[in-house]
Amino acid sequence: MTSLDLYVWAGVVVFLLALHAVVTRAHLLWKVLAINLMGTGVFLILLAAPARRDPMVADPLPQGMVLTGIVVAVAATALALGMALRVMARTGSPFLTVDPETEEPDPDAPEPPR
Amino acid sequence: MTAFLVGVAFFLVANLAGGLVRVIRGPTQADRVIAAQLFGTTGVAILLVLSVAADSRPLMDTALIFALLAVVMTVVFVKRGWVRAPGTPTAPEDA
Amino acid sequence: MTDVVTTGLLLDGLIALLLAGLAFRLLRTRDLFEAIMLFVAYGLTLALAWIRVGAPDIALAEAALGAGVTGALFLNAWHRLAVRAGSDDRLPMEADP
Amino acid sequence: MMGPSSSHGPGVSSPSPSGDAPTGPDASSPSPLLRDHGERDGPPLLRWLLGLFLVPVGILLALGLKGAAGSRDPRIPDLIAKHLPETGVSNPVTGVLLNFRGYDTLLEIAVLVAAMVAVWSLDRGQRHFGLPASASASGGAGGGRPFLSAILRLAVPTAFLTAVYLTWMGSSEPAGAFQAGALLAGAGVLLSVAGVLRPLTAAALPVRIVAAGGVAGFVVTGIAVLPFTGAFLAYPEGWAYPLILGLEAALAVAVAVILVELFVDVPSIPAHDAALDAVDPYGDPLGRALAPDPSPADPEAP
Repeated sequence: MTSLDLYVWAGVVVFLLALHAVVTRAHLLWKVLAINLMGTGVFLILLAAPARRDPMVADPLPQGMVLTGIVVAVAATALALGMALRVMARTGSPFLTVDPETEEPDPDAPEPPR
Repeated sequence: MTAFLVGVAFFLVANLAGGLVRVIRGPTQADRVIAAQLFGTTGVAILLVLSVAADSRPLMDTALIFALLAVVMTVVFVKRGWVRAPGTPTAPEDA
Repeated sequence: MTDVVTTGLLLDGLIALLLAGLAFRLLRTRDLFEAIMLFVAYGLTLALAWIRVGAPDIALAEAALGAGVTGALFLNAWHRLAVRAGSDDRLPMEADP
Repeated sequence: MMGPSSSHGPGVSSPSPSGDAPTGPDASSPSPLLRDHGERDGPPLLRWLLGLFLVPVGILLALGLKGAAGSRDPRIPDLIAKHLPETGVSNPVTGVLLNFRGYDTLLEIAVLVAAMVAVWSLDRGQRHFGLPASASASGGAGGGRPFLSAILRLAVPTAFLTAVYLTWMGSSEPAGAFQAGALLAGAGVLLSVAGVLRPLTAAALPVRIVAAGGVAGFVVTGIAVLPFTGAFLAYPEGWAYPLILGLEAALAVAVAVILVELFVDVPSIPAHDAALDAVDPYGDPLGRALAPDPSPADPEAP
């Protein structure tokens, strides 16, 4: 058991917790949060798992990939938030699934012609 | 000496775990923000301690970023996180 | 020297535990504002973890992006929803139920 | 949380049957927009089963990763260390990002531009300015907000200085264009949130030019070195360092602008703004739906 193993375990735990939440939680913003956390779990594994010569210095290659991943994740988060907010503004509900008993039919369906 | 410094860092991280209680239990939004800011300020302290322990300058740079980002979070909270009294439809920007 | 290793292991274990705990609470809580604040805290803790893993480049990016910009994005969305929720939103300084 | 009793708050049946807009002050059940009571989270039994299923998955995953790490020999780090002097920089991560995997970074900044355009097009109503008019009408950093303006005066120049420092040091120390860009974006977010800066949306020409500048810089550099080295983005001998530094500067600015745009274009016009309807009646910015107007998706043409 080394320090790096601890972070691998943390990455696995965070990834699976977030996966569980993505599947089970209906609120769109929690889904966005959970996908973010899944990404960070993957990053943790990616940086902590590979074997290294010097335990104090991580591989430059995974570092470059993770750096790219973090920046892209922020862009994806912004896009996901924008789409989630748009859904909420149109339906007034933070959930993607429409309950047939209580909800009106999708108000977005009849798009006005341009 | 290094062991001592890492021990200090451990103590500071333990403080973070204590601050986590305030983030979770609130009860007001301000409590939560302040407790989240604790992660920033204590993070600065941890990074500085570790930078001395490991004798590395990049850690100090990271501490600087932490400090600057704390300002961003605070201002964003004050401007965006505080919603005015119920029923006011206007933007709280010019509060 | 082994002192450093042991203390370092303790430190890493605590950070890893903190990460897992923050993630757990973040994903289980019902209050959106709390979740966002936990997300910011998670980002800052993750930056510490990057330092311990030996990736200061990532730590810099995570501190600025993961915690700062993403947190601001989420707070912005929260603000938008709070205004949308409008009348049944509680007073800002009031305690949560 | 996972228990069936606690997951059903007082608001199971209280959301208005129209499905739209919390209609009245109902203190016992705040809007599900801000407090998720878990009514839609699916049956608790299924959630528990999924959780139980994920436990062995996690154990297998961790054990597998441990085995994989043990069996892999660290050849790539050695290769990178061996060829690092040829990249013109001494920070291996910068060498990987801008030299060995230059394509990767080129496509990354392209993805950022695409995300910026996508976010902007989600909310076409905000054609001209990202913030409501009241923000800048209240007099910038000065009027009546001495503390905020003092903080801004301290933090923003420091952030700029640090960003330049990070870009400059990126060739030798752990730092670089993306970190600097993120920090600059933090400063930009600060200024736009405080209402000092009234940032243009992604529709504005300067924003588009700067945002595309990162991609364009990469492509132009990649093609310009073709006659000398015969390969796209393969820097000629001796030119690697200045080229990388120039690309990093362009990248930092582009990343900063794109991130600020992502922030500015997502946020809302909280109240209904008739001026925007006149600009783009079908844009349907969130501001319209936020307004108390009962018919947000009005099909009739103006």
